[in-house]
Formats: sequence, C-alpha cells, structure tokens
Amino acid sequence: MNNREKILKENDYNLTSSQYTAVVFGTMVGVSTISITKGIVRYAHQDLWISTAVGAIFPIYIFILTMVIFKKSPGENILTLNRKYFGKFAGGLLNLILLVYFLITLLIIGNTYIDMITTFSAGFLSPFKVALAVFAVSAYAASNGLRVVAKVSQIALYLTFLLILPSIMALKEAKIINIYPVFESGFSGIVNGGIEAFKQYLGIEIIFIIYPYLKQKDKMAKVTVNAILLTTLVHVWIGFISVYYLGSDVILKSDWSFLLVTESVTISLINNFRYIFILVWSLIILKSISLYYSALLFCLKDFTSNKFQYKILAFVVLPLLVLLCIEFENIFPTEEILNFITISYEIYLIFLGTLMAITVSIKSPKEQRKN
Amino acid sequence: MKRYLIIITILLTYMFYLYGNTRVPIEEVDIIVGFGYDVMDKSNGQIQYSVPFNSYIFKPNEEKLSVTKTGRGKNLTEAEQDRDSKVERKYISGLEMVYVISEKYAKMGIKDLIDERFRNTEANDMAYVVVCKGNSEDIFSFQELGYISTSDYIYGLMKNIDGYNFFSQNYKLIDVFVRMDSKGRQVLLPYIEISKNGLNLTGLALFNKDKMVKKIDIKEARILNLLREDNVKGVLSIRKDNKKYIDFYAKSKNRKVKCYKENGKYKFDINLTLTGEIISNTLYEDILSSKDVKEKFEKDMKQQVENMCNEFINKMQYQYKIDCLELGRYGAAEFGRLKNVDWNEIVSNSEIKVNVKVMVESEGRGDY
Amino acid sequence: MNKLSGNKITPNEAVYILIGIMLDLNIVSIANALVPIAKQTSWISALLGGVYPLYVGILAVFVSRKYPKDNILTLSKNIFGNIIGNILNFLFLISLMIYFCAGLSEVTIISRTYVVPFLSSLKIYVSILLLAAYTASKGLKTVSRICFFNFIGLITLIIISLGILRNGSLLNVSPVFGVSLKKIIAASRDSAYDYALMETVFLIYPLIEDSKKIKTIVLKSTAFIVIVYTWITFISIYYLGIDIIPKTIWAFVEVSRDIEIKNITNLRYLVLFILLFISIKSMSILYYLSLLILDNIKKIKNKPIVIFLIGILVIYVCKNYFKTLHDRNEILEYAIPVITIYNLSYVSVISLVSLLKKDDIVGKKQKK
Amino acid sequence: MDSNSLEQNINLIRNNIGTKNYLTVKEFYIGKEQPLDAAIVFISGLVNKEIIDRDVLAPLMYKVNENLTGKANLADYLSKTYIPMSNTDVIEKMDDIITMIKRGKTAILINGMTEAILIDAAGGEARSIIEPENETTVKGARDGFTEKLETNISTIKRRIKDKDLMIETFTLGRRTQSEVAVFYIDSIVDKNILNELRKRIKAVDIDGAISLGMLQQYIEDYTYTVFPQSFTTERPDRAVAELLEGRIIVIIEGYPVAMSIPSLFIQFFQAVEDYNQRTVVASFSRILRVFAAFIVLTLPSIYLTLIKYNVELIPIKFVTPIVQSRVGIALTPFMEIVLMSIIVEFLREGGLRLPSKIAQTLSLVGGIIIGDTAIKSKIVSPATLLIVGVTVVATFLIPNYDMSLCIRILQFPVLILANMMGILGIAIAWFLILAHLSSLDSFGVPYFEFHLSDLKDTFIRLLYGK
Amino acid sequence: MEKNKKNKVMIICVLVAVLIVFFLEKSEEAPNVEELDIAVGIGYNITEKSDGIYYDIPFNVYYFQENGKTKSNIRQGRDKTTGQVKQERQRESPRSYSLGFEKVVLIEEKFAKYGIRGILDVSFNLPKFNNDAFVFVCRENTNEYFKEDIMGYTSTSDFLYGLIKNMQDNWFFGENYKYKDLILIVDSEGRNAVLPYIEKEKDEIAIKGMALFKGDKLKAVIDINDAKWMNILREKKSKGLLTLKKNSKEYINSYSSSQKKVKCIKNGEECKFIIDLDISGDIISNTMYKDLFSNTETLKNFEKLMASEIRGYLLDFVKKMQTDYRVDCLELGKIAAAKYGRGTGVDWNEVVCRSEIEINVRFKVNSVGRGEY
Repeated sequence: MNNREKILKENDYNLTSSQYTAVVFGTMVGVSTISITKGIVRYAHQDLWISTAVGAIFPIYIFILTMVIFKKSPGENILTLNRKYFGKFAGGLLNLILLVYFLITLLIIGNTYIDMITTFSAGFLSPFKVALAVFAVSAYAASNGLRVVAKVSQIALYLTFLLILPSIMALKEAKIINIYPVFESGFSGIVNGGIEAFKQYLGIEIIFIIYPYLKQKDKMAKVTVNAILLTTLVHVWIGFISVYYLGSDVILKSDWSFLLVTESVTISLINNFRYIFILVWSLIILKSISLYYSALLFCLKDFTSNKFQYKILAFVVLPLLVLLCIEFENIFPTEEILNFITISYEIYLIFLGTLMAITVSIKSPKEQRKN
Repeated sequence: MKRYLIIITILLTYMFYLYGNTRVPIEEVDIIVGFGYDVMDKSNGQIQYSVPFNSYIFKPNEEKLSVTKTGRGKNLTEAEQDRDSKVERKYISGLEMVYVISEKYAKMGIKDLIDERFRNTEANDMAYVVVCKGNSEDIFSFQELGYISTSDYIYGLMKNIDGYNFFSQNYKLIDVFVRMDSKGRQVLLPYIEISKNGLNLTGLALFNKDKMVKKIDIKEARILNLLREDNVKGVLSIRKDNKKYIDFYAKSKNRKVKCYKENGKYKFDINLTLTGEIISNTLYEDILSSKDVKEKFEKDMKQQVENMCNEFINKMQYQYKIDCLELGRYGAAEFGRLKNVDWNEIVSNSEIKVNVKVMVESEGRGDY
Repeated sequence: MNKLSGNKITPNEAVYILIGIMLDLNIVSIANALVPIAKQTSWISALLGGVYPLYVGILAVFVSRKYPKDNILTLSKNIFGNIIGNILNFLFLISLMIYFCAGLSEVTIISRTYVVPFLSSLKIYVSILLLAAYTASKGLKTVSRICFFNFIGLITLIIISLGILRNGSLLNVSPVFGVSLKKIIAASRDSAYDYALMETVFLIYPLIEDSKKIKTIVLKSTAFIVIVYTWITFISIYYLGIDIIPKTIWAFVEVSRDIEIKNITNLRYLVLFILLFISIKSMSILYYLSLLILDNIKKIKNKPIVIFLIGILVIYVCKNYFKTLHDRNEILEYAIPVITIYNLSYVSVISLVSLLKKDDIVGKKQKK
Repeated sequence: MDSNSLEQNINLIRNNIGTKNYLTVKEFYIGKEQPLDAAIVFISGLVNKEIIDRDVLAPLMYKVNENLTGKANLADYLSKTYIPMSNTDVIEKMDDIITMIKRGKTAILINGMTEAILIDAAGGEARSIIEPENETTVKGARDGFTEKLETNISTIKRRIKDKDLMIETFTLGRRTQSEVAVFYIDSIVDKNILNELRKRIKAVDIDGAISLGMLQQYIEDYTYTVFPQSFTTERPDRAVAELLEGRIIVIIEGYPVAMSIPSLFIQFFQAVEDYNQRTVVASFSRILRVFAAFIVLTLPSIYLTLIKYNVELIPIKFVTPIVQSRVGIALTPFMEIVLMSIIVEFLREGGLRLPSKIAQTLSLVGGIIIGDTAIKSKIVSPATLLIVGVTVVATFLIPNYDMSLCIRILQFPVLILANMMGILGIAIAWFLILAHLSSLDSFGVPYFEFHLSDLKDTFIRLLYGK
Repeated sequence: MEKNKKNKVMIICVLVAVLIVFFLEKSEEAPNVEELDIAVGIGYNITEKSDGIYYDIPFNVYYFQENGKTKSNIRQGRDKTTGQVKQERQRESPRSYSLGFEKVVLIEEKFAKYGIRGILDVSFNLPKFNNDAFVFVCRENTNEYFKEDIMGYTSTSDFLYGLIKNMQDNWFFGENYKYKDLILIVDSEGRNAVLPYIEKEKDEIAIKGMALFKGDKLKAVIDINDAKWMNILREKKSKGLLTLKKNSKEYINSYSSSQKKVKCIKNGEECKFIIDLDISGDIISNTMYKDLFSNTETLKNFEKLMASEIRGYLLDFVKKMQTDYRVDCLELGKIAAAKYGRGTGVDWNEVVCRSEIEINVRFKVNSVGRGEY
C-alpha cells in the first residue's frame, strides 16, 4: 500500500463536522419521513406535530449514552468495545444482532422505495430491476468508504430542504383553524404519539459506530445536537403543514400525506411539482440506503474479523440483498411483524447503549478479563 | 479483479436492456381532458353506470379534434373497464381538466368515485369538479363556438368563475378530498346546465357528506358564497326603481367567525368586511365629493347585505337543515374534534349573527 | 471641459429644483379645484394665484442678499433662540411631511385607477419611497439633474397638449368675463394652494454657487410655473367645458387621454409615464428637504436609519389617514389652508425681522 | 557603481537579474598597449544582435588603437569617439543600470570604470501597426496602437507637435515593472484632475499590472456600478481628439489600448467617423445610437406591460395581429422574452470565442433555425421574436463594447420590474437609472450631465466651419 | 468598519421588507391578452317586464382560433341593473373580457327614449373604457345586428365602423358621434346630442337617418334627407353630394364641401341667428346645361340657382325643427350661451325655437371635372 493509498485510507475515516451532521441527519430523515403522520395521527389527531417533537427524546437519550462511552474510549466504536468487554463470543453475538438489524432496515427502505417508484412513475420497470440498480449503486458508494457517503449525504441534506421549502407556500392557501383546538387529545394522546414517533428517529444508532471517526473530537456534542435539532425541525414542520393544510381527518386516510401537500403547491414555472419531487426524493433515498449499507459493511468487517477488504464484502453481500428484497413480501408479509421488529429493536438499542455505558464507566479496561 | 468487474457490468446492462419497455412516445396518444360520471336506471329497475371521457385526438395536419367515448357497467369499476376496452389507442390520464358528475349520480353519493380518485396516484388533484343537469354525455357532446372540446369551455368557465358572483376557486378535486370527510365541513360544487343561449352556470350543488342534497339557484348561491368563502368578488346593488340604482363591486376580506356557547346554546358571530368600488350609480347625488353621502351609502349597503344574509340563514336553518356555511368547522376547532357530534343539527338550531362592514375604496375616474 | 462642480448647484439647476418643488401631481386636479368657483375664467385665477410664490421669492431675494450663507433655519434659531427656533423649524418640517404624504397618496390613487389596478397600495408606497430615498441619499446634485429631466418631461407634456386644440372649441371658454371679479379672486386663493412650498427657496439659496443670481432664478421659475398652470386650466376648460369638469376627479388626465396622432396611436402611455415620473421626482425632493431640515435641527449621525424611519412614518400615515380619496380630501381641506398661512407667516416674519435688524444677527452670534 | 572591478560588477548584475535569465556577457580586451578588460552585458531576447556586433563590438575591438589606461572619465570619452550609435548615455547608479538592462538595453563595463555606457539597441519581435479590429472606420486613418510603448508614443508624438504635450512615465507592479505613459497637453488639462490621477497611480501596488483593464479597476471611483468608468480606444486619432479636448491619455506597456480620463457617459456614444462625416449625417447617426440604447432598455418591457397589464393601451390596429400571433402559446410573455434574450446571448457569446469562419455559421444557424422552429412549435409567438430581434440588432449600434455589454445587462432588471409592476415598474426603473447615472462622477467631473449650452457636441455635432 | 456593518444591516432589512411586501401578499393575477375576450361592440337594450325594466347588454366579442381565423361571438347578460348584468354575463363567458377596444356602441330606440344617462356613467367608473367608439341608435334589438355575419367583415361592428366613415364623405356627416363626444355634449349647456340611426331590413343594415336627443332622452328621429340639411347647418366643415334636379333626366350632381359661420344678435328678449354658409363644389355629372364650363354666364346663374335651391331646403328644415321637433339640434344654444353668460338657468331650446334664424348661402363651383361628355 504505497504512500498515496495510506493517506487515502487514513483520512478516509475522519469526517469534518458538517459531514458528520449530514450523516446523522441522513440516517434519520429517510424514506419514512413523508409518511411520519400515518402512525401518529391515530393517537394525537391534530396535535401530531407536538408528538413528533416529543419523539425526539429517543435520539437525545441515545446521544447521551454515546457521549458517556465517547468520554471513556474515543478510539474504538461499539463493535470493538463489545468484543473487548463482553469477550469474543458474547460481544460477537451482540454485534450480530446489530448486523441483522441493519440488513432488515436496508430491505425495508429498498422495498418502500420500489413501491413508490412503481406506483408513481416508472411503472414499466420490474421490482427486480429497480432493486438491482439501487443496491448496486449504493454498494459501489459504500465500498469506497465512509467519506464518500458523507459527501453524498451533505448534498442530500440541501436537497431535503429544497423539497421542504415549497410547502411553505401552502401556508397561504389553507386556514389556521385546522390545528385548533390544540392539546385536545390530552397528555396521554401526545405521549402515545411520541412513542409512536420514536420509529421516525431510528437511524440515530449509527453514531454508535461512527463516533470515533469525527476529526475535531471536541466538537462531538455540538455536531450531533445540531443533527438532532435539524431532524426534529423537519419532522415537526412536516407534521404541522400536513395538519394545517389537510386537516386531521384526511391524514387518517392517506399514506403519503406530505405528497398531497406538495402536489397542491403549483409553482408558476412547473405546473406539476410531482416530477421534481420523485427525482429529488430518489437521490435522498439512495443516500440513506448507501449509509445503511456502509453501517452494514462495518458490522460485516467486524463479524469476519477484518479478513476481507470493504470492496469484496460489498459485492459479496449485494446479490443476497437483492434476493431478500424481492422476497420481502413473503418474509415480512404483514404490517404487524414489521412493527414488532422495529419496537423490539428500539428496546434492544436502549438496552445495549445503557449496558455499554455502565460497563465502560465501572470497569476499567486494564483489569478486563476474558470470560 | 478488474476484468471480472467489467464482465459483470456488461452482463447487467444487457439484461436491463433486454426487457425493453412498452412506453409509447407522446404523439400517438390521445390526452383525456374530461371525465364524466352518469347513472341511468335500466328497464329492469337496476342502475347502470356510464362513464364517458372527452379526449383530444392529434391529426397529422395539426387539426385538433375532440371525441367522447363512454363505458357502461353495473358498477363504477366495471363501467371503467368497459370504457378502456373500447379505446383502440393508448391514452394518458393525469392531464384532465374537468370532472363532470351528473345530478342523479351526485344524489346517489360520490363516495366510490372520490375513493377511486384518491387512491389512483395519476389523478390530477387540481382538476375542477362540476355537477351538471342531465347526463354528462350530453354536456360533452355540446358544441361551443370557438372551443374544440367542451372540457376546455368548462375549464375556462371555472377558471374565471371567481371574477363575479362571489365564487372562489375551491372547487378542485383536492378541495373535495379535504372537505368531504372533515369534521364540520361540506362539499359545495358549481352546477351547470345547457340553457337556450349555451352552457352556463346556474347555481351551486350542496352536499351532505358525500350525497348531493340540494341545488341552490344563482341568486341564493351569491349570498351563500359571500357568507362562506374568503377573498371573493361580486356585484351588490341597491335598486330603488328602474332608473335609480347603484352597483357596488365588492371584494370580501377573510371573514372572522367567533363561536361560543351561552347558557347551553351555541352562538356564531360572522364578521364580513366588503371593500370595493362603485361601478354605476344613479341613486346617490355627488357621492364623489361629500363624505356623508358616501357614509350614507355604506350604511344602506350594510343594511341590505345583512338583511339578505339573515334571510338566507333562516332558510338554511329551517328548510335545508344543513350547515352549508362551514360553521361546524369553527365549532369543531373551538369545542374539540374528537367528540363525534353532528354539526348540521347543532348549527341548524344555533343563533347566527352576521355583522357586515362596507368600505368604498375608489370611485373610478368620476361620477356622471 | 465643464469645470469641477462641488456640492454647490448652478443657477440653472436651482431653477429646475424650484420648478420641481412647486409642480406636483396637482397639475392634474387644478382645473377641478378652480372651475366650480370661477367657472370658465378659472384660468385667470390660476394666473393670479402666481402672486403668492412671487411674494415669497422677492422676500427670499432680499434675505439672501443680506445673509447669503445661512438658510432660514439658522436665521430662525438666531432670532427666536434655539428652542423656539427649532420648534418653528419642526412645524415647517411637518408642513413638508403633510405635502409628502398627500403627494404619495395622490400618485398611488391615480396609478391604481389608471395604470396598475392589480397592485396593492402598499407595494406602490414601498417602491416609490425606496426610489426617493435612493435619490435623496445621493445628494443635491443628483436631485437637481432628475429635476432637469422632469423639466424636459413637462415641456413634452405641454407640447403634446397642444394637439388637443383641434378637438375642443373656443366657445367653452367664452364668455371670458362672464364671472364676477369676487369669484375670480376667491378661486385664485384656492389656486395659491397649488403654488405651495415656494418657501423652500429659503433652504436652497445658500447652496447655490453665486447667490447674486437668486433674483433671476426666482423670476424664471415662478414665470414658468404660472404659465404651466394657466395653460393646463385653460386647455382643460377649452376641451371639456365647465359642465363636464366637475364630473371628473382629474380633469387633465381625461384631456390627455383623448390626444391622438392622426387617430391611430394615442399618447396615453407616454402621458401616464411622465405623470409618474413627475410625482416620483417631487417625492425625492421632499425627502431630501426633510433630511436637510432634520439635519439642521439635530446632527444626524447615521443617515440610513433616519431615511428608513421617515419612510416608515410616511407609509404609516398614508396607510391609515390617506387611504381613500375621501379621507385625503377631508384632511387636506382642513390642513392645507392652515399650512399655507403658517408657512407664509413663518417666512415673512423671519425675513422681516432679519432685514430690519441693523446689526448682523448672525455675525453677533459668532463674535460672542 | 561602488566598486570598479569588472568581475564584481558583472556578478552583481547577474545575481540581481536572476541566474536563469538568458543574461549574455561578452568579454573582450580594449586598447593597444595595456589592453583593459571590458565586457558587454545584455538580455539576449530583447536585443537586436546585428546592431551590437556591427556598431558596438566592431569599433571597440578593432578601432581602438590607443592606450586607455589612466584616461579620465573614460566612459564619456569612449561613447563620444568610438560608439557611432545615436542614443547612448552614461549611468552611474547600479539599480538604474539593472532596470535599463531589463528594459532591453546593453551595458558596456570596463575594468576600473565606475560608470557604465548604456546603448539602446532594443530589438526583438513586435507586432507591426495594423488597423484595430473592433473600431474600424470607413474614411478614417488605418493605424492603431501596438504592444510596444515606444511605437505608441511615436504615433501620438507624430500627430501632436505642440511643445505643451507632456508625457510622464510611471513603473507599475512589483513583478512586471511595466511602464505606464501618461499624456496630457499642459495648457488645456485641468491640474487637480492630473494630481488626482498621479496620486491614484502611485497608490496602486500590485505585483503584476498585466492589462489596462486591471489598472482601470484600481483607479476608478465607483466599483459597484455597471456603467464603464473609463473610455478606451485603440485608435490614435481618437486618442488625439480626446487629448485636444483636455483629457488625459494613459497607455500601459504591452497593451495596445489607450484609456482617456475623465470619461463621460456621452463619450461612449460618439463613434470615430462622426468627426469626418458631414454634420447632418453625423448628428443623425449619433441620435440614432442613443435612441437604440433607449430601445434596448425599454422596448421589451413596454411590449410586456402592453400584453399583460394595460391591454387597453394597445393601439386599436395592432390588437388583432398581436393577439392572433399569441393564441395557443405555451410560455407566459415574461418567460418568452427572457428565454429568447438568453438564447441570443448564448449565440453571441458563443460566436465571440469561435474563429470567425465558424462564428458566422453559428449565428446563421442560431438565428434562423432556432427562431423559426420556436415559432413553429408554438413555444414563442412571432410578435415576441420580432421584439427580441429588434432589441438584439439595437445593441449592435452602440460603438463602445463595454457600454453595449452594460446596456445588455441592464435590460433584464428593467424587464423584471416591468413584469412585477407594469408601467409603474418601467417608470421606476428609468428613474433609478437616471438617478444612478447622475450620482456618478469620474475624477470629480459629473458623469452624466447636460447643459443646454453645450448640447452642441453631445447629441448633435455642430458645423466646424461656422 | 462599524458604519459599513450598520449599512449592511440596513440593506438586509430593507430587502426583507421588500420581499415580504412583494411576494407574500396575495396579489391579483392579471390574465394575458390572448386569454381575454376582446369586446368590439356593445349593445344596450331594455325589455319591459312585470317586475320592472330589465337591461340587456350583449357584447360582440372576437375569439381567435389556432388556425389564424378570427370570428365574432355574442356574450349576453340580462338583469335589472347594469352592474348585475356584468355579473350575469360572467356566468356564461369562459374568459374575462377586456374593455378598451370597443369600436361601436348600439343603443336600441326604446332604450334611447328611456334615457341614456346610465350608459355614460360606465366610462367614468371603468378607467379602461375606450371612449372612441361610434354610437348608433338602432330600431330593433341589438342582438339582431350582432348576429348578422357580413361577408368580408369579422363582425358587424367593423362593418358599422366602416359605414359611418364613408357617410362622412357623402352625407355631410361630422365625425363627433363618438362616445367621448356624447359625454361632452349631453350635459353641457346649450348643446344637444345627435346620433346616426340605423335600421335592418332583410339582413341589410344601413343608416336611415339621425336621432335627435334632448338632454339624455331621444326626442325625434329624422330621415336621411332632413339629416343632410341638418348636418350642413350643424357641422363646421362637412362634405357631401348636392343635386339640382329639374326633372328625372336633367340634373346636376356636385360633390361639395360646406363651411359654416354663425353670428348671434340679441334684440330684447329674443335673439336672432345669422348662419352664412359658403359651399364649394365640383360638378361630377351634368345633364342640364350644355355649355356649363365654357360660358361663365351659365355658370354664374347656375350657382345662383343652386344657392337659392339649397337655401330653400335649409329654411324648410329650420322651420320643421322649430315647430315639430322643438329641439335645438344646430348647436345655436351653445353660441348664445357663450355670448350671454352661462349658468343662468335659461332653457336654450326654447330660446332657439322662438328665435328667428336667417340663412344666407353662397355656392361656388371650383372645378368641373375632366371635361364635358
């Protein structure tokens, strides 16, 4: 590995602060953002935008855990720590669960994207072709290391805001009374909605893996808080504008309520906003898939204990992913199974984080013993 | 390693191309500009759905033509399949301008129609929805001078509807989605019919939930619109006798509705502000120079508009028994949306007070 | 090569500025003000109205001979002491501001009726004030050059209005002396209101290069303005006749609408363009003068902030008190006579006192 | 020079000019009995070798047959007797010598002599005088400025023989040390403008003054304005005309353009042939140019307001044809005009960079095909195309390239204002332009000023004879 | 530097204010010219109904087809007040219409009798109204005229626009029958409006006479010949055809233009008007005199004969005006008012009808055409 590759390898993994925020923002704001209102509206009706804010507790809690771990061992991520503290076998098992989760999220994102694309515009393409194209591209991106994916997610950050801004024009059309009466669904409604909203903030767990790779180590707190704030802002705005424009009854019925809002905003130049929306949205989805893909590669590398290079791992796992994605219907046929998996995964994450935070603060690595 | 990669990519691209695609470029396709929904009761008492559509056909010598094709069937989906089978060329839906629903269909309820449109992502939410007298097929076959297809004519009619008669622009498909099932809101669509001097707008079709309940004629529709919509424009006039009258082109600002409960009885206050200019005046002498003549006119106009509104409200509360002014929406916002309460009934026996403020902006260039 | 010019303005430019100050959009409505009283001989009363600026001008000539270096503000401070002097100057500033708001609301109402009915009045206020602020902030040289272009615009307007001589008839103007002298004098008092703001010559004469030329400047500008006003009243009566003028609000615009070249193109576009140009020019002059006075009362540290505040104040006043033609006329009917009397007395008292005082009051101040 | 030893001086010069700088040193002996060491030093690229060999080396090496040791002020004596060249001078200070050598002069050094004889045998290739491309005239002179400063100075000197013609030179830029020549006629010029200019040129300290454009930017008063602040011309007769009017001409070495200070707005509309054509024709074409500038700014916006807002002001006869041509057009009028103007800008910019043969075809293809197809495909209405076409042609009328660029740019803000506010927008745009112009001044002289008295040379050119 | 920063802040907040004012405010969106109906002709009719008078104001509208042809269509509206008519008409017109291109305004005779003050108000309240349209009074309902599809003309309004233009050349018509002249004349002292009167028999439209107005009501309709004499007396300068007929075969036609001067003398209560006309004509056809152009003698007495003939006709008309029509349609009131003061409340119609009007005519032949056949 001559000098150039060494430097490449070296700064491949330390990200600038803005890239880091983009990555954290990128994992949280993904395919489910345009349909965040679906789950929450059952509980919190027209106050769903408050419960999306309440939902932000989950990422903040995960962030606190990471800060505790980061204080103790800034060098290694959670995968190596697992192995170090809980021994090879137990640590490996915990990492395996993480790996399986990333695999499942990849499949969920891929599948929802395929549904959307086939219904909206590319009706003639078969699911296989779409899956193949999507995963091949993100495999290529992920295989070139975290830095490339970080740059892509930076661009995607600006694109996301490009999509959100036109909905401000919808403020002019409708009336403020669709939101009234506020707090009507009471404290319990909002909290249930908040728990339901945890699902939207899934993706924060990537900071467990990539926290060692930030260049200015001292900026860690500021950068992650920025990302969380941005995500909450986006989620609250989408919730607010959907209720403001459509009213809570219509949201109950439609899957992608935010699309209804953006579609009604006709800009004088382009009479149909949908075409641009699909184009820009695909870019954002590809970004989140390649993010999860690189997280998956981290776990795989740890699982196969550093035998293979990233490039090989990426293209080995590609056909498996495409196959699983097509068979997605029969692996997770009903909605309930998916919900169950996501909820159980939330609990697992909280458990893993707290466990690691406690063990790191109590046990000093020196007298770590093999068990 | 490099060589394997290249071979794989070539293989993939070839497979991609192999499947080919069946998309047809735009010229050989007709564009649908209008959908119609009719209902006819057949001889044996059953109901037959007929769904015509009006589309452009592009001829090579650039002469655009419009043609109407209909499909019939026992229910909506069957009728639509029958219609698709009759079409020999590929057609694009998604650019339609107008949905014409016949009165009979509307009276039976448009739930299934709206549901189909809501689910189908290719539906154009910004197309106008209109209720017509008789069958929409006759509407489509009506030939208007200078217009290729009737849908163009209706689209033009609807686009300029907000110039007068206090109509607004909330008669699009997305407005129907939003209004049909929301708490305390009613769907209200323009009513068109073919009269002796051509196709024109003769009133409003009032819906309760998804069924059309009443056709309101144009004179009453003006008052209803004035009370219900915001930022609408229309002409109000005071007429003493054939020669002495004054016309006031009024623009209404956002109406303010306050809803409160007094000793168990619901009360609604509607505040309207009308600003505008005088377009013809032979009633008031030199309204131009003296301020008190202008104030006198403003007082008279306020009185007249309030009388008209109260008259309509009584009719609404006792005859129609439907909250067609969307007061239920403000009630729901005030007293909570979750309790399933029938706002029509509440509004029908609540006490509604209308308060109008008239301001004359400018008198054009002078007063003859 | 024209020589370097500092901040001082040449005598010619001073004439253009004076014309610019006195000639606002009231050229359009002067006929409407005078005809009800003096019927068909109101052009003579417009002529007589010129006495008022002449009187003020002559006063200025004498005062500038004695105190070429200081304008009326410093004089009033020296005579009445700092506090009272400042109060008087402030009142003078308020009279300027009222003319400012009156002018701004006039141009908005005219442009909204004739030219841009689709713009809201706030948009017009903001755009014109921004422009006036920009010109005022660039100093007296720029303002004087803008006045020069307006002078050319005015001349084109007069030449164009010659074209209407063909259509009207001399009979409308005769019998010339059919109206009693008392009425003519009464009308000339009204026309004096249109010759307002000649007092500002006292503010400008220190800034002129060689203040010996002040006499010619005053005579030239008053002569030109008297000619313009008389000609416009004459042509309005000549074309419209005294029965139609009371029916219109802005007589001269009606006249200019019917000017045609070989009845193909009408010059409406050009006339409206010139009128807009004139009004923006007078806005920027008033803006500059109010800055001058404020600067004299209390040194302005940060100019942009003051400009911004004046703009906000003017918009607030225009939006609430000068909204429609009625409110505007009502206020002006009361305010303008008061202002003219105040200005007249303010100027004449100060100039008389400063002329009669033997010793040089300003010099005394420095000596102490 | 401080020391009189030849070796030291040569080394000093060599280090100062830089080792890798083609410095040629020719050493030879001079004098009969006790020959003195002598050397010629010059930069090979800038010097004409034959002259040196024939007029300098030959006489010094062959003709000197006397003993020169111990002769007083040897350099002066040598240059007077043995060197038959015209301009030779004797310089004592070392850094002058070095700057001269950099300028292409050759130095003769003799051991034991503290001065050096400098001979101007500048050679090197330079472009010959040809007619400038962008400012061609029908009847005017055919010569133009060249890159070499000396030739420019000579062309101007040949035209003005008056003794008051002063030329001041400044060196500019730390690295390029390029020479800047400032011409003015002492009796006419306004002294404080001159002092102001001197102050500003001295204040400029940049490392390379490559072009006159850069110099313009540094010494102009207002940086944030679209209007060009200084008038440039490539024709000497135009520069001389400016000089006679009392202006100052600045020419920089290596840049074939002269800049005249202070420059007024009207200058940019005066073309060269105005001065040698008959008065009526000249004043007609000058008024035409100003009218063309007005057309470029306002015609599209008037068309836009007529179609969109004040429909009733369209003259009756034009209504049916205009509306006829606009039926079924996809784009809104504003978009149409902007789109077509941008396409025309593409064509023009594209044409500018390409070699002239391809440029013609490009504009041909662009003009006809794009225009025609746009109408056929009903994206743009013929009326709009006509208006945009007229505007484009009008921009070619403005003689000065900078001014035509500025007017082309100004066209779009006026259009946007017209689209927002109709006629009021145009009135505001024109008021803003006039106010901005009248607030500018170049070196104290008002930029945009009309006095009825001196109208004679601004808009119309009065007779010379009378 | 501090001042610079403050300026930046200032510029930013001014920019923000401008953005808010110009973009967030809901502004009316103006349609382009091709989305508008160009109203070329307006008709005013009234129909008597039980519950009051209904105004029926149709517009003769251009519509433009893609293949380049323009056709005309009618947009109707009927209601009790003119403002409501605008609202009714919008119910059936797919485009908003733009005023400003009217060429012709037709007023039904019934409406004219009822009083046209209501129409004149429109031009003042609508700044866009273009008051250069020619006004006609027509016998039948105006729809009859607009329906007519005349060869070679896109709409009847163009046809009428052309018709009035050539009437000015042969029937001594003036050109101030425009809407703006109507505004100037109707309410000004001592003047009465006069409008061309058109009729339609078996789809052939022609100007059949003149309608005389008193104030804003139609007083009388005179046929085309009387109209000719009235025009000569009324218009300052007019051109037309005069014939001297001995019998059906022998007649002289002269294409002549007349100049009018009026003097008014006040004797006591009454006033006396002296109208002198000098008419110069070119002979275009002559079958009466053989040697007209060669012999000055015949020329002289032809001129005398012609002058007396014209004077006779004019005096008949004036008497008819003073007795039957009792309205001053020769603008004599205006001259009297100009001489004896305005606003004195005198009804100039009465004064003119009582006054004594003396006419002297001078006829001169200036050219006799190319030769005698």
